Amino acid sequence: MVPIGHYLFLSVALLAIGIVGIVTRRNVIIILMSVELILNAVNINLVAFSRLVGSVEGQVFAIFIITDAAAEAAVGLGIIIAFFRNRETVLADEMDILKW
Amino acid sequence: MLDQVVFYFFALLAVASSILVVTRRNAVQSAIFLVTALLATAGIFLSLDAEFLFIVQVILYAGGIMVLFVFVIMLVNLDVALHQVQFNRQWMVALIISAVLAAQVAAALAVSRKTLYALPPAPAQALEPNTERVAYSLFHTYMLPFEIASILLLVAMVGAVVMAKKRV
Amino acid sequence: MNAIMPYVFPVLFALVIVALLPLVAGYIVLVERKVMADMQVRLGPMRVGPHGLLQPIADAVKLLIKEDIIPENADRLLFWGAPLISVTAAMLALAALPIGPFFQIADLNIGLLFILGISSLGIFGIVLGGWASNSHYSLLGALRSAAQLVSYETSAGMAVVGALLLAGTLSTRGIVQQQSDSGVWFIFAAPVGFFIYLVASIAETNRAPFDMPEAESELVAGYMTEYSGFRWALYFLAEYTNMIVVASIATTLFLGGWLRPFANTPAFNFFDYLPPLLMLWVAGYCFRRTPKQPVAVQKMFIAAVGVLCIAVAGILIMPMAAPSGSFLASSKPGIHGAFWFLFKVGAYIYVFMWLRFTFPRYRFDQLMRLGWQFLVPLSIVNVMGIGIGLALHRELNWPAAPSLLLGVAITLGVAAYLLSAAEKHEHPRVGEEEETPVDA
Amino acid sequence: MADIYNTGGTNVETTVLGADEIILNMGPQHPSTHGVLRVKLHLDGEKVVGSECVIGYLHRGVEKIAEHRSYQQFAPYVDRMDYVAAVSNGLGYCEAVEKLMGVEAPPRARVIRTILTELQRIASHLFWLGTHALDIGALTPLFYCLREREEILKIFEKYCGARLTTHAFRIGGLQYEAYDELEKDTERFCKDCDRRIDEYESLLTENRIWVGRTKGIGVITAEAAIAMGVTGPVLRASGVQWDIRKAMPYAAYDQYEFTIPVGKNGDTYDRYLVRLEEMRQSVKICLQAISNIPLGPILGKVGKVLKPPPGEVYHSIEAPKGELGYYIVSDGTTQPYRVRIRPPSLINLEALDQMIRGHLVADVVAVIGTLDIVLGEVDR
Repeated sequence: MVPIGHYLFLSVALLAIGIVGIVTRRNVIIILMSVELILNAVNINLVAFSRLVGSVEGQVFAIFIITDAAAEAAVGLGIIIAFFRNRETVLADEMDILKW
Repeated sequence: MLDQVVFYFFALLAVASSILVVTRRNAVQSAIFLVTALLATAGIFLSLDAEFLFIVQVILYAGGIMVLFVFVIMLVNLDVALHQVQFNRQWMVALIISAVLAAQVAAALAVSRKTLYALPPAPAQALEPNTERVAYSLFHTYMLPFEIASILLLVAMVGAVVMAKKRV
Repeated sequence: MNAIMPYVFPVLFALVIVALLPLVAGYIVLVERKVMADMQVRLGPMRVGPHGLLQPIADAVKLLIKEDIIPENADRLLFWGAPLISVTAAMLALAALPIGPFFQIADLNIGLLFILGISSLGIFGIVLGGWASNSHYSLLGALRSAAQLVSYETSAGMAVVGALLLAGTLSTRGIVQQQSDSGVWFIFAAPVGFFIYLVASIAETNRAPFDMPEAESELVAGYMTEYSGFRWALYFLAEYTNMIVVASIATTLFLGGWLRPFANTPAFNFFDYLPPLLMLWVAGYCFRRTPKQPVAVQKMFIAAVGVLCIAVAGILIMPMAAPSGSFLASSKPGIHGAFWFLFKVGAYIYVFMWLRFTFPRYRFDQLMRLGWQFLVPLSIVNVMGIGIGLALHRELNWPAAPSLLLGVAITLGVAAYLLSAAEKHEHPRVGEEEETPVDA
Repeated sequence: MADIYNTGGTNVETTVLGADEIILNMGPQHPSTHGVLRVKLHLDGEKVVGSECVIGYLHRGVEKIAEHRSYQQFAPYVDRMDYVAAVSNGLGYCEAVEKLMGVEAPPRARVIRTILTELQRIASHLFWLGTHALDIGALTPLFYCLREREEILKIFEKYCGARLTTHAFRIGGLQYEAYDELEKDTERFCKDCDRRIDEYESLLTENRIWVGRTKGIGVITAEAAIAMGVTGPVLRASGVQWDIRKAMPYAAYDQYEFTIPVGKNGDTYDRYLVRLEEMRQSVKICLQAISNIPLGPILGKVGKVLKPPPGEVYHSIEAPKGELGYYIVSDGTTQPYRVRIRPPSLINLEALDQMIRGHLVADVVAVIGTLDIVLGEVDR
């Protein structure tokens, strides 16, 4: 097995890229995708440690995280569609009203 | 040896396509590179003997969630989006946050280096048979979280339908 | 050296499959055209080669040398890459299929899920191709197919789960082994599951009567409208590979994989003679047609096909004639298994064609309604029915047949209820019975 | 509950032109617009909220050509309008000119005209059935239908040497005497045809997909149909019993027993049933006609040069697609002063917009198919 540190670095790299995406992009869909990247980074950690200690718990939690991601994507995209229908935009900095 | 080649291949693929995800102007292309990143991660899962998670990642993440993303991107008008400014001016903020994060992890790794690297990996058979082990864990030890997750999915489904439904 | 050895056979086998697949797909197209012609009182392709046997090669050459057109405002990267995604996904799925007990690239622990998961990635090729073409027809076709594939994957997956309950394993080889051990193909233990899978697999491969994404009379060619030449051929290859994949899944799961009918009953051992006899019959037909071919080249070609068939028959006979215990005799399950597997896959694909030429096309909303309101509930009930049957058998020690039959009966009851509810919806008013109108 | 085979949105919903509305150009190069029809569809998603037919891609100025040809010379031109039913076109034109001149075709000619026209009606309906089924996605019926149509075309070929644009009749009677085996050929075909129609019915009539695709699609009420001037099977499927063969008999139709099939709901399925039944009735007429073909001359008293007295005439017949009318004005010379043709396809096509509103794109194809239009006739 590749040393565990490598997995951690990979995971941090994906996390950092995801954060950069969230902070710098204006398109909400891409921000959502960056969130998916971050969740993915977490999964790598969980699975790597699961392999290291020889227990499937980490994988089970990764499955829960994927479930979570699915729920998040469904609701998030639903909101985006609703917003797009009303404001004709998907840019985050134009989502500046509390009620529509 | 083979392990390392596989790991570095998939790791490089994942990082490269992740960078493309956040830098492409075109959201559809971003989505495709995200699929690549997710598949690369799935490859890493496979190299870690997590077969079941590998296929869950492929079916659910790449095949399910991302199709949803692509679908939504196509529904919202992209011709307009292409001519808009895609980035706000927060590169500095992003870089600082990333740098801080990297520093933190590096520090943490440096501190725990001895103990972490000393830990011997479990024998290869520890996770065999993978699917059965995961299933057992999921349906015995983590039964309650599993059910809660299914309720979460139900709630999300209802929420998504309510959100996306046309106002009559 | 020893480290490499286990990889040699799978890699060779993979190469053979990848090399042969375009040819096989081409000949499936030819067979489809011939079957279509037969059902439509025509002859079909007859010009290229005897009985059109060289038509696929001529088509392939034509497609390869066609001008490569990329529409003006297309997204070039995705337009270029989309067909590749489709083809790659379809071909990868072949890796876990057991063509006979000896011929398999990889017997994965999660074999069946692997096939389902990888082939579901092919949808990206369709959606992106449609989107990248920058045309309304293509986009509509792409959106339709995205919705359709996602919907029908659900019921197909649930139908597969039903059979997996019976098998107790995800390994493709293990599934067939289980059917061999229990002596019952799962189509008999879970007939409703097979039916659901049949319908869903037709929808998943975009075949008529569910060929919405490419409904030619409405959307011209759906997501493929703007494609031509080699890229179009790739889409076609992917489509036919997908057909092979779903047919193989059905064969493995429900039709006993490489097992011959009544594999456990020695009284039916004469079934072993059927494959060589069938090949000999085809050879005889070829020889009978030989003198009737108009050109010498065609005579030679059709005779060569006959000789080929005789050679295959010889290969099939050899292990049976060889003394028991020899290497040849031990290869019998492999060779005959491959024959039966391919035979069943062929039969399944034939059903696809048959349905295509018989039925009109569903409309999109009808298709979605059929998927979500009939097949999905039914497939869930199917899983429950099989579960009940298995629980009765395993926990309460009921005999296997009645308990499984009870499960099937429950499922059928729900199916009947769903159908009658649909009927009621279809004819809400009383006395609206339709009769051939007569004059007044 | 689970309405798997819902027949779809029949209620017309008017949507305000919104941002998601897209315009889809269907045709003129499209596999199922039956030629060069162009329909501009306004879509909300896949739902049609409006449409415009753009016609004229096949305009050849047939009416104008008539003003520069003698009455005899113009007869072949009408064959080129509805090229699927050339015999009917010819019959309408010949009878219109005969009416203008005040002559009548002899009884023998009229009976043979009836036989050929009814055969042509069957051929036209067969062609319609095949292409309509193809539009809805059933590939196979087309070839069966063409097989039967082939028999009819063979009869035409034996009779006048042409298969498609026959120019079978002549003003005042027939161009050719019937060939010896006309009765036998027709009888053989008719006996066969009934069985074949049952075959098509077994393929389609009770097929759930077919029913789902056609029932409740493209509904047009009797009132709307009359208001639009729709004729032919489309009108009769809405429940209006109007058939010129019965209402104003021409040729020899007053001698034969036949019924006019009518539908109830005016949807695509009813139009399908009505046309199938019409084929059966045509077979019946043909069988009656061949049992008693009177002997005698085939050409009435018309000279070589036709000079109708000044005046005008409107004569219409029941072509396979509906009322085919000829309005001819004569100024006493050898050439018509003006010819105006009322093609059934054009008038029926006008109902398209009303019929497809609220339906999906796929239904547009089904409705265009069910209207049974021939663009050669629409554009003339």
